[in-house]
Amino acid sequence: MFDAALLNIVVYLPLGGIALLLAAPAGQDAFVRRLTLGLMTLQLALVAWLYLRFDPTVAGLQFETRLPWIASWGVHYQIGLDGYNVLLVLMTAFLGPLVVAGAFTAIRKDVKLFYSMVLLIQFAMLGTFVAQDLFLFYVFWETMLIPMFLMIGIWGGERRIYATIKFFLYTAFGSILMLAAVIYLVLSLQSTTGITSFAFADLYRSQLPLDVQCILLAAFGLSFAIKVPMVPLHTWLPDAHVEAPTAGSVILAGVLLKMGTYGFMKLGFPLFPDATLAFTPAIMFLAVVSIVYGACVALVQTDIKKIIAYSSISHLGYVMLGLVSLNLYGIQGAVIQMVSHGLTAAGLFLMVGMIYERCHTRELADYGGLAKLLPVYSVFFAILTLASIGLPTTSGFTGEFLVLLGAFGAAWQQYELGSTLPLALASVAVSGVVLGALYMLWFAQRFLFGAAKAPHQPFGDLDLRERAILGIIVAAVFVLGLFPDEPMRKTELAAKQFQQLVGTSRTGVRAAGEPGRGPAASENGAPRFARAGTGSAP
Amino acid sequence: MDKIQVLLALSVALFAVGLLGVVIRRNMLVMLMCMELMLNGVNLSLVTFSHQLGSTVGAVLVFLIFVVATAEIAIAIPIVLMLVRQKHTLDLNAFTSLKG
Amino acid sequence: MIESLLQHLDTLLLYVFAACALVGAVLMLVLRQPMRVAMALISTMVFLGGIYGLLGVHFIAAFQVLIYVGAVMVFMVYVIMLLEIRESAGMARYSALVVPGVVATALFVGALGYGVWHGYPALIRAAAGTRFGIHQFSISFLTEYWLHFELTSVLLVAAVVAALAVIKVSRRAHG
Amino acid sequence: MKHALTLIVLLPLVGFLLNGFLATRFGGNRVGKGFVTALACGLPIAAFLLTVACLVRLQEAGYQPLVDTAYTWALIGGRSFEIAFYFDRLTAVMTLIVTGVGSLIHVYSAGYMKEDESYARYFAYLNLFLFFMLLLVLGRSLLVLFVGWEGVGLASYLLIGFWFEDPEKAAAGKKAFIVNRIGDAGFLLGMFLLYQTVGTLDMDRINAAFNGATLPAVSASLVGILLFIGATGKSAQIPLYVWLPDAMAGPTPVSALIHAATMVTAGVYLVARLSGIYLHAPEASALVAGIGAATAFFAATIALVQTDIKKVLAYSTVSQLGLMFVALGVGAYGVAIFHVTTHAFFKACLFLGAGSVIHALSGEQDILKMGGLARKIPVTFVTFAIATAAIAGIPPLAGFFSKDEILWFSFASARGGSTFLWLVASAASLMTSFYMFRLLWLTFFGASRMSHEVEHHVHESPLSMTGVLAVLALLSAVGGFLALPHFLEPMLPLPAVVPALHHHERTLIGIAIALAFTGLAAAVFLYGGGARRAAALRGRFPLAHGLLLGKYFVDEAYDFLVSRPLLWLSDRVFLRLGDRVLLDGTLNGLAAWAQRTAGSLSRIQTGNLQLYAFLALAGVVAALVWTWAHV
Repeated sequence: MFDAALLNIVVYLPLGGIALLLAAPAGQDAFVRRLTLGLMTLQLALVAWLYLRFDPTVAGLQFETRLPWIASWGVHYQIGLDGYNVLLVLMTAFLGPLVVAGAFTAIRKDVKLFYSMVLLIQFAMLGTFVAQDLFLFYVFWETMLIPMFLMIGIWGGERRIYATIKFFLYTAFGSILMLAAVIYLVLSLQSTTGITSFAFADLYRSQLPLDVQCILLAAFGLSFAIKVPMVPLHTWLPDAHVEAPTAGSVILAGVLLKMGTYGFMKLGFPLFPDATLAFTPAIMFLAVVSIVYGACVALVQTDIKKIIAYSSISHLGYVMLGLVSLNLYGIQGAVIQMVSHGLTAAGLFLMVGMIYERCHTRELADYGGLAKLLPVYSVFFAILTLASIGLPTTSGFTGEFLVLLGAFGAAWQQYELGSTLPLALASVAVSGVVLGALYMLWFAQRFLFGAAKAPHQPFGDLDLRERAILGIIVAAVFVLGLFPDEPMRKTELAAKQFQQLVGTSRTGVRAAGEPGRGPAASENGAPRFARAGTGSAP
Repeated sequence: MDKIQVLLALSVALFAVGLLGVVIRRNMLVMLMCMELMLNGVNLSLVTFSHQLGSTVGAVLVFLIFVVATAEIAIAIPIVLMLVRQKHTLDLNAFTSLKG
Repeated sequence: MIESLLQHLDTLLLYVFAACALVGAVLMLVLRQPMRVAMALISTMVFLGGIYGLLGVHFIAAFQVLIYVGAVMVFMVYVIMLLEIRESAGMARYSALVVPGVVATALFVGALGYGVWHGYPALIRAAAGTRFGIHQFSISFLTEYWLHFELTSVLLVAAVVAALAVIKVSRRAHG
Repeated sequence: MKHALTLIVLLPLVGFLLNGFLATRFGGNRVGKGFVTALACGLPIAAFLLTVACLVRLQEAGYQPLVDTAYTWALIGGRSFEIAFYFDRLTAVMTLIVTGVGSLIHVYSAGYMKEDESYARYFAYLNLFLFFMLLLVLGRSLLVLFVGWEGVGLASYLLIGFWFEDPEKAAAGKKAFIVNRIGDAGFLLGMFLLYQTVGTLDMDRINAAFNGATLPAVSASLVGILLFIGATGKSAQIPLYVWLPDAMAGPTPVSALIHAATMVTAGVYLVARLSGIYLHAPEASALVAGIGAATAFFAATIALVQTDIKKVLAYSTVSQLGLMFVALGVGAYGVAIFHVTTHAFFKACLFLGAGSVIHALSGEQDILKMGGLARKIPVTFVTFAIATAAIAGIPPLAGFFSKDEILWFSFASARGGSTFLWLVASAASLMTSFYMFRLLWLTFFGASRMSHEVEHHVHESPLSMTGVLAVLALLSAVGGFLALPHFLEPMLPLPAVVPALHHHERTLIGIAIALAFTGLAAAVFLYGGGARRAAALRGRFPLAHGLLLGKYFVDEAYDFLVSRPLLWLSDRVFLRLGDRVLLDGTLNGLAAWAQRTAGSLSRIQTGNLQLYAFLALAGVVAALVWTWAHV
């Protein structure tokens, strides 16, 4: 009970913070900064407490709040933590104070408004993660858009208007489709079962024919795929990143992109399992294309931020690949990869912000030999770069390894049943690790090594604040790389539930509760391959 | 044609004449007054129906329309005053800043 | 004769008032001077008030005269008097849309009339319901429609604030 | 001492962390060089001693493998990935090489890098390398091995690019890492395949599964080939050997430790460790042998004409590694490990000797600008000469024994030995002997070709360096008597020999000895007396010489066939055509179209209020008419 209240407090703390900020007198920028940092730290402390209290042996929601909201539509205010979101909530709260501290010196214009926006987006992101009711989810989902839009639009770079409009159009387009699908889904649930509800748990029981599932998955999926972003819906991301202020980039890469993959995991796939089954080769293909495409394009970028932006596309491709592998390795790996990318991309964007504050350029060609000029900076940069390409002992390795293991396992089972395409795709994905090393190391080489050069010299190495921010991120990266077991305990039951939900046909024709596993599927194997063998039609 | 029909016809006529006045008269004040006429036409139909059906709903609506009309004039008149102060004319054709 | 006349006096008066109201309305279209237009509108409103009285809804008749004629139109007349002196005399009376406007209005009336007369004949039959007075009106207003009633006050306050704001903005803009 | 194995691994890590933090700019240079040296050299030595203690314990336990589970890395669906260490005969040999040679090279580095301003950073990296290398050899599961595998790649990357201000050196580090990653992709695939079909990554269990009654439902050759791809990357075999010669950009002790003695033998170790798979994979074994022989031969030909002292040694390493793979390919796993051991001794000695020469000549690496050094730096010369003789296969030095066994089994093994394989390997040995003595001659004998300035500064290295050289030279001399194949035989049995060929053994030994001396004689003949004969020979075959000097232009071919198409594809097709033209172009086109349409529609907005009112009126009329007409 107390913990459930605490979860609500965590979510609404940023809103209270905005009220406090708006009440603060003008011109008190330092106070505003410290206040926001304090709030975010408090929030992190509360989330950490909840994380520790989270019982990994309990399936389903914990710290749940469920109140009627719009009774006539069956809308509830329902939030809670489960294995799907607990790590992501922790990561979001973890990045909060770092984002705030990272923007201490970078933001000088409209400080109060800026931090209000940071708090607002924090509120919306946490709300999206903890929402367990589709209506509530949608409200939070849309709320996220506004502060991000303003952040890029007000504090962005030169082409910020173009970038914001592009960002907005892409995401709004996806959202509209999702809204239509949400309405259809709820109405069809009502007509088939007589329940009017937006609760995820009820919607998981909906029974839809395959063609309808396909259309709805396409609508949901488009919205999520734009957020991820998957190739070919990705072109908003590099522009948004380049124009966004550092804090915006960090939030965008760190958390916002995970909304897409989280959406697939929590909604897209479990709601429409049969359509997921039908689309799996296509999704897998797109995921692999994202991995390769993002990596290749990152290779030829000249703007530091764009390199990291395209690398994000590549890394999120792994997450999608893990999810569609539909076995525990892939799913768990996907979750870890999400968190890992949240840490490394956030760290890298923060570091780009730090160098930008010193040199006022993001052109890679203007830099060289920073290892000589900024030795401490370079160490952090190298660590984060290597974590990003999945070097063992870092979090990136845990994620990539498990994802690839899962994807390969699924593909191999498919191969034994006579289909070679998934195996080919999985092999290409594995070779994605080469491309990852290629662009990141080339980037690091041109950036850190060679003859020392950088505009606006001299400048100091990282100060204590910057070292603290990066030190915390790097520590988290190593913890997740060396001891991933503890966090994965918390998500394991959710991963199993996901596997079971997606593995259970819901066309309404197949007998309910049939696990759908054939003889070839091992204990951890992907059920869908076994089913593909016995034929998905009854 | 009995009483009710006559009154309904009158309300239609008043509304139409008011609308026509808004479309063809160029003086802004006259246009405002024509709008009042349209409201009066609507009021008449409401009162008529209310009378015919013996329901108070129509009367309540009429009452609300009074309030709306008052509010409308209270805002419209200052706007007109402001516009006149700007261009020194009541001619509507002088105001085309909404041109796309 | 006279008896029957007296018997139908209210009906007769109704027709006369209706005709006068229509004439006043049409005059609004043709008169040039805004002051005269205002007078025509006032007369139309007064006749409408008479019609309401004849229909037995006296309180609305009273409001019609009090609010429309007493408040709104007085305000209007005041503004006309304020602005008349600056008005250029050579201003055209009609816009370029006279002909299409008239045609469209005629079509509008035709369509409306046709639809109502042929589509919903039951609607326009003679009275069947019970009469009601200020008593019933007040009861239903303050019980059933109390929220709407209260909201009107909010609307009025908003209008006042808006009017003030408009004046203030124009003052600031002009110095 | 339950966690002795974990401790062995962790000791260098402690060194890395302390040196990396305290002694670099990062922690504010809080300690001096003395402390750095003590820490950096002391911890590997401690690890070495601990390894010896473990070996003793292993012996006491009757060679029952020691297992030390550190912790569970992940537990997924009831299957756990454990960080566990495994100590058996093979591990013992490898760990002793890594910690032993590693400690020696640490000590040597203390002298070699004395003047470098990034002294502490160097030792931090070196300790980091040792940590990952120990993970690699001690890991029980392929996962731990892979962590070490990638980790040594990282350390190698950092150390090759140690002097990162030179863009070429930084690029060499990058190249090494990326080429290794290509191999790693194959490794990963093999690992996944194993996990999928065997259900575990523990290598002892994998071997047991393949040696068991029912074979796992997967082609052993497929797994073997995939893992071998990883090995070709790490152990610099065709087609992924191109990084190793470039890796000589790093400090010379690094070349000795990483690119000769330990890291590059990881591929050999991997194949030997998973011999259970290869025993059931004749195709994969044939491929291993074939690639090994080809690499041994081609690398040796390139080494014939190189003039950079370290490049010669690098190609020699590639060639020797090829020989080890020949041994692996014919099933003589113990022999390959034997050669790994002896090679670690003499190649480390050669590299460190080369380092001493370079140190003496203030950084000069071109053997054409050396000569006559024998008397000026005698300790270096003597040790270098012993190691050269060892690698050339002059009996009774270490290289003779291990190489002879490789040649014998490549000829006579019942698991794929053949005369052709033996011929290629022998040719490689002949060339090895030739180019090594050529190197020795050009460096230490003849007239000095040094500039006066350099010659003036020539000096013998300090004791910390020469002492190490002496130890390694001693090991190179006597290492052949270790009889490692015999030691390993209970674990890695030697292949059966085709009985009909048994009587050729003595003949072959004779041929091997003859080849070694032929190489020596040829080198002395060509390069003695001012190398005039060599020049004449070069003049007669300019094309062949150019081809060899250009290393068969493999780098250029890769650049032309792989790098450029990739960049072209990324830039032209993906970025410009895909992103800018197709995606953004479509989007911008749509936006422009919408804007044009809106522009033409906006003409209706005349600003005339009455027109709007009229349009509204017309709309209402239309709506009414439509309604009446349809309802």
